[in-house]
Amino acid sequence: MFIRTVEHDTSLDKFRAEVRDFCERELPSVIREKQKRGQHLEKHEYISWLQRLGSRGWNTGKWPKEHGGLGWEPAQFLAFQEELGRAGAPPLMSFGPTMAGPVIYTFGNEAQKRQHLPGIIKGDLWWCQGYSEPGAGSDLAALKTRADRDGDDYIVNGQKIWTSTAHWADWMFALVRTDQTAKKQEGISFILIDMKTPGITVRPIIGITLGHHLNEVFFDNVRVPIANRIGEENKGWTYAKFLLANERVGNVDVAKVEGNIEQIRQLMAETREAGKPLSDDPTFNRRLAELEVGLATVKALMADQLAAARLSGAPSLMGAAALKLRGTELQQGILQTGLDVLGRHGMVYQSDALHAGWNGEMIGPESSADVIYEHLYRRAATIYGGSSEVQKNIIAKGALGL
Amino acid sequence: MFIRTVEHDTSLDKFRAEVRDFCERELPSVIREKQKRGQHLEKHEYISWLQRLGSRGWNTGKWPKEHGGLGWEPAQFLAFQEELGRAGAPPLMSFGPTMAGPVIYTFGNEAQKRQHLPGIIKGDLWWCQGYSEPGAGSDLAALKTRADRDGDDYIVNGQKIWTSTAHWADWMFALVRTDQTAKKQEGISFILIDMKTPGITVRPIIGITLGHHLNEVFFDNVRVPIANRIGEENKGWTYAKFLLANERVGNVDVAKVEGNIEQIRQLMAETREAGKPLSDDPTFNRRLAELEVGLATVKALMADQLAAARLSGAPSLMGAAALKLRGTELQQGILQTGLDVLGRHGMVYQSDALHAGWNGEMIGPESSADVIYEHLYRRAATIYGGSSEVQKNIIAKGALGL
Amino acid sequence: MPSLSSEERQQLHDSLLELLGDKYTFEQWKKIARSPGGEGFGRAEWKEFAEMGWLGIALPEEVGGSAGGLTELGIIMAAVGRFILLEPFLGTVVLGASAIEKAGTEQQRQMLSEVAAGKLLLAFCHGEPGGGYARDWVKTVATRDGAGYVLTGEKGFAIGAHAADQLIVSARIGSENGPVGLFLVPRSAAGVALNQAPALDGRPGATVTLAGVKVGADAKLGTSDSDRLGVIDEVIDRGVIMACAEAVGAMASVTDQTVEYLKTRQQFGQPLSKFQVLQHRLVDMSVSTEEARAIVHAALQALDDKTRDAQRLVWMAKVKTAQCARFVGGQGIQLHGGMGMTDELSIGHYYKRLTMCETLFGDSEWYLRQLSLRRDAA
Amino acid sequence: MPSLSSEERQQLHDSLLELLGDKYTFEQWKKIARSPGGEGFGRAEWKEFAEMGWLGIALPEEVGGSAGGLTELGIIMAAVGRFILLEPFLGTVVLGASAIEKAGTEQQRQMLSEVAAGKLLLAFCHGEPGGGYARDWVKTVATRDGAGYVLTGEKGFAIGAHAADQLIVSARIGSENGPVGLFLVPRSAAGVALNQAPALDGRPGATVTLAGVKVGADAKLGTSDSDRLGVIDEVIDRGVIMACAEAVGAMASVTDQTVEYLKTRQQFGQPLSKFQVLQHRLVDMSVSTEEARAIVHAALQALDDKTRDAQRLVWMAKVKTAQCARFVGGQGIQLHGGMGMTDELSIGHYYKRLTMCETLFGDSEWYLRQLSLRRDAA
Repeated sequence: MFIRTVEHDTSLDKFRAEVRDFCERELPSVIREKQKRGQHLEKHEYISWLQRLGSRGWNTGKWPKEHGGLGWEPAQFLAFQEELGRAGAPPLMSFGPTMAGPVIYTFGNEAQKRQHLPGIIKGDLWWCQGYSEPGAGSDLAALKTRADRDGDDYIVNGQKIWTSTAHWADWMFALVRTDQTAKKQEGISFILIDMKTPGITVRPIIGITLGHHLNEVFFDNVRVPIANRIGEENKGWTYAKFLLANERVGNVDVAKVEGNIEQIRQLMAETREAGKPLSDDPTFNRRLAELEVGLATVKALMADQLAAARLSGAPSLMGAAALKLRGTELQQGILQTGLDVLGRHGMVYQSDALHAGWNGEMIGPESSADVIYEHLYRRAATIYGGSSEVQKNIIAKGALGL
Repeated sequence: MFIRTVEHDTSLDKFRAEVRDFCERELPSVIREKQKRGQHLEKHEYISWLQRLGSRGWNTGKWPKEHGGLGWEPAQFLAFQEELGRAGAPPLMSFGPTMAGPVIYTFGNEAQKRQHLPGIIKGDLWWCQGYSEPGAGSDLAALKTRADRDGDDYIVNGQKIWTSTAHWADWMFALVRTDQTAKKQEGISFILIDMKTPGITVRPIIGITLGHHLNEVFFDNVRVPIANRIGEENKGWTYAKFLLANERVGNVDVAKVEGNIEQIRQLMAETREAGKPLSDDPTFNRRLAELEVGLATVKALMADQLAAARLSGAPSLMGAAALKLRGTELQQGILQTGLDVLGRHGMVYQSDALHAGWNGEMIGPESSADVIYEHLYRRAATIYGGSSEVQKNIIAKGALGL
Repeated sequence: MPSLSSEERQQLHDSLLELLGDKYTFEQWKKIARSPGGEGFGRAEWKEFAEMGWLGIALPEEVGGSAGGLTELGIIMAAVGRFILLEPFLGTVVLGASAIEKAGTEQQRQMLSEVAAGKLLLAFCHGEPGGGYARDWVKTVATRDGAGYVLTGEKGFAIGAHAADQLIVSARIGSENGPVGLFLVPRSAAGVALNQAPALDGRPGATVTLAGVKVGADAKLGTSDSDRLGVIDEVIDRGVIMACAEAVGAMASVTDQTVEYLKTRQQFGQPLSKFQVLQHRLVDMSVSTEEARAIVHAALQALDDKTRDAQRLVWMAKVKTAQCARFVGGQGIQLHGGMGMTDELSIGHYYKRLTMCETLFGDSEWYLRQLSLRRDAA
Repeated sequence: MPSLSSEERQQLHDSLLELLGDKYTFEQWKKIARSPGGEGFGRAEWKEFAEMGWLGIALPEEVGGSAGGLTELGIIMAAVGRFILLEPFLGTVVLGASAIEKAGTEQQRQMLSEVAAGKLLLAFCHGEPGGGYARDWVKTVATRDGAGYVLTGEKGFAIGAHAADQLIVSARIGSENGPVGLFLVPRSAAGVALNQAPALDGRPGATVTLAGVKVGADAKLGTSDSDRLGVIDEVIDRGVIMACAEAVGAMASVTDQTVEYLKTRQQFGQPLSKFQVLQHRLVDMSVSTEEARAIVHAALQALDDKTRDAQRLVWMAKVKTAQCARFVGGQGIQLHGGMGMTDELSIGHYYKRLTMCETLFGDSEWYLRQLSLRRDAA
């Protein structure tokens, strides 16, 4: 209890100022404007910003220096995220820097590191995650997409689903079955797939948000060099779990959550009940206070996990699960509060307003469409990265020995 | 949906007046006074009141006329409970009228009816329930207390636990194992045991309330006439389940719940925060409103179950389970609110004040000790009569076919 | 209050489920909802509902209705919810018709026969920007203009306003401090401007700007100039309880769908329905649906019986139903996993509709506040 | 702020668990709590804790303390919670000592050496009837009497007041509008009347009536007559965070005990711990404990670092800890079934102590209100 010391680092003030200054100068006005309106970025807009961050090494600041990172302490990474959030910059991309990258530098060979890490560091390339399949959701290890050896290649056949931004991706890291006879966790390999390879079809899934974010990805005799396999054949499950722990910590973007709370506070100020702003309403203020308590708690849990990750190279599977549970519940709670405000404007959802060039007349506060989009999108927060139920199974088994 | 018609019966106004008038005249002032102060009744005080009710047949008003009841419609029974509650009368006793009685008149033989029903109707005799055992809690059917035939008697050996008011009881209805080899539900019989029989030892369990309400009951070669068995040998589980459905509906005493809300409302008025009564506090008023919504919902569910019981002789096992779940949650919610008020008085628990003759000085509102007692006692509401978890198992299997 | 017998209610219920189960499949639903350039609901379906007698169920016999009670209308709305029907029941049959019935002259009430026949669509345009859920916030003014009136003001978003023949608009008569009256305004009248937009659930509607809209003397519902806030209160209460009834039907469907899905979806070598945690979640969904059903039923009956506590029960039903709808809708998506997140499956649409029902006319917190402020009314 | 290294903290933690696990068994606990005519805690134990250096952990070295930070005191309070120690840590070491340290003169601060040595018991008597959780509600008056004062007023229930050597009493100096001062009042002083009673958790305490209690000039903490509400605020905040630390220890124990119980309790042919619903419940208990631990730790550190948001973090920690304590304590009983309901098992006593920690100095709703009222302080 209360044993670990997390140093209180005032030296970060200078770094914070540097990030602020950078955002001031480098954040393109079109992105700034879109972020402010909650509009969605085009891929090229996003990439142009990630490349600017990459020029400072900031996409991967928390990576160890030996792998091209800046070796940031947890506190510095949190400070970085906070400053980005305050500057209205887009959230960091996690597929490369948080998910693919650490697996590659921890388990990959030198050639793979040389090939892939620079692109992630520089922010040039877009990654996606090939985990879920139609028959393998909570039960991820039940995946069926197979990779059969043929000379120096694997021939990949099968299907992935719920693949976020696959339609933008240059590369996919994927789990495939390389041994059809082994026990389910033991026949899986972790491979990197160039999305331009013939035989890959990406089919959009329109979400309840009405947006296109998710995809189905079909593999029809797709040739992937065996050299693209990370680590040993049939040991992919180990790397997958390592990645999942990182993913789950990454699922909780504290700066984004903080930004959401600020957004809701703003909505309350802009919305009136019998002429008086909701920001005067004690019930709403109480809820806001409770959300702030939730945020402070998640930040405290996050600080622990980042410290653990620094000490042992990765967050603990249990700690990450707990953080993911509470972080995503908080996110949903915030966005539910937003929706409760918007009911007073008739719960209008002008999803077209999320795209640049829309010139309709907004009903209700400017951020309405963004808040509803986020609300709907984050219904999945307790599903993706392993559902809340799966997280609890993990903790029950791993931490409580049940 | 919304198909059944529950008739709106204004003819009850006269009956209500009759009950009010009766309570006015017949409720002994010592009971009235104790009830007002939340003090506990002695057995003889309780019995004297039940006998007065019995003189009108009101203990068993909802029983069918053919068995000595008054054949009340559900609405009349609810009205009766409400008027008792408002008059400050003690709650109805359930062991005889709600639990033992209906089993006896439904499954018992003529001799048993003649022997036992009049005592229940008149309110002369106190019953207790011999179900739970140390090794059989949620898994009630795992009970081990055995009854072996010896001539015209069973010889009962074993132990019951958590037996409410066993120390007051004249009779116990009990589940005992009469076939040691059958599957666990199939070797159980339902018998009536005279608590004065040699070999019975009642040992008090002091609860977290600091009160004596629960007991262990030990059976050491206790002779029970086979004639005291209800229905068939080894079919006791059927009668037990019938009784449990009645018990679960009875677990939710709507008048008592209504009285609790009134008590909390009073506590709020008597408690000040920086000089202002909590009854002016919007958060507490919001909670009160939410409790009232809960009460209205439970009443609506209850009306359904009573109507079902009238149509088919017993409430549905599923409906009773749902009612018990929500009714007990409501009860706990109300008493938690009471505790939240009492925190402002230092959460003092003068449990001695629950007994007549205490002449200390009360700290905080007069009902403090009663509210804390009830709060602690009702922690068990989601445990007794089948825990909430067991109720959900019942619904999952029985209603949803899972 | 006249109302059908239990047997007649059962027949009504059965005929709703039979016809809708047959014709209003989710495939059909998608076709109607996504019809390019469509109004977001089916005109042909509306006509058929009229022929079935559903639109006039609670209307007087003299205008072609069945003189049923609100309980019967509730049975219909529960079916509307069960199949997430897109047609304008709430705006036309519930709100619009009851405003005309309660406030209209004998002659105006003749319009109800067109409602029953499915030939007249209405929208109730009362709430205004800045008012939130407050029921007495009316800034729109109807100044006198000869025998008629000129209406000026802004009305908030109302589902179905884009397609209504007549808008029922509340406005203060004479000046901004005048009594509140209700006016029939043709959607096509000069000076009426609509900003059409979809709601969260995709259903189109519009905000309405009234820029000096001239209407005749007979546009005002009723003849007197007395304040109609009391009628508006009753109309909104009717909307509240019917949105609750709709939600109850939708919740029942979500629970059924989720039970079925978990029984078929295999994970870890067995159906998901075998996991106790998910079983208990389904139980909570089922019990929540049952709670809402019970209290909505009690409120419908209180309205039909005109008991003293009817309004309070309606508000309580709204609180409970909204809370249950939030839980059931959310868990419907959660337990469907990724499948719950696509626009192609019905579950997300139920979630959205439940969210609408939850917040229409005020959410649970708002009614809890009202209940605690008006405790003396208990 | 001086504080121990992680290694020293670990040693402190280990020594607490070792000694208490060995000596302060639940059987021993019952003996102390139920000792006829006893004070409700162990004098011998208190002496031993003093010898271990636990009472002076956060006191200055010059009075025999270890000059540790609040984080170290928090480690001790977590152990106090884990074993539901009955001794007066909160009243004496946390509240009483910090009041003297913050407000006392150099000479008065010498009393702290007696605290560290376990020879002086204190009670902080500040709250009054009618004040609720408000921190600035002081009606007790200290009128001047020569060089000294005469105290008149009533103080609400304070655990441990029955056994304290000195009561630290807040009172308005001069008149009912005067500045609030803090006074040392011997419990045995003439005019002090105690109404002794047990709290929910069975620990004795008392309300205090001061009927013209004469004290000397040196009874006032400090020499100036300036208002001490600021100090009182800090003292209460210290009480808040230490009650939270205590709750965290108690929650950890409840979770552990419940996990162990379910692993051994057989029902339906297998240990209860095999039921997924109960597994997830235990996970929620464990995660709740972890949440409280994390935010209490963050608040302790903020206090030690004297950061600007320290008070706000303390209040947030109280909100979260209270909510978690309610859940964990309640589920501890629920999952123990009937066993949770008896006075003979420890689980009910943990429940009661958690309830006390939850409400001492204000409950979660009260702090949520304060947080929302003072958002500008963020």
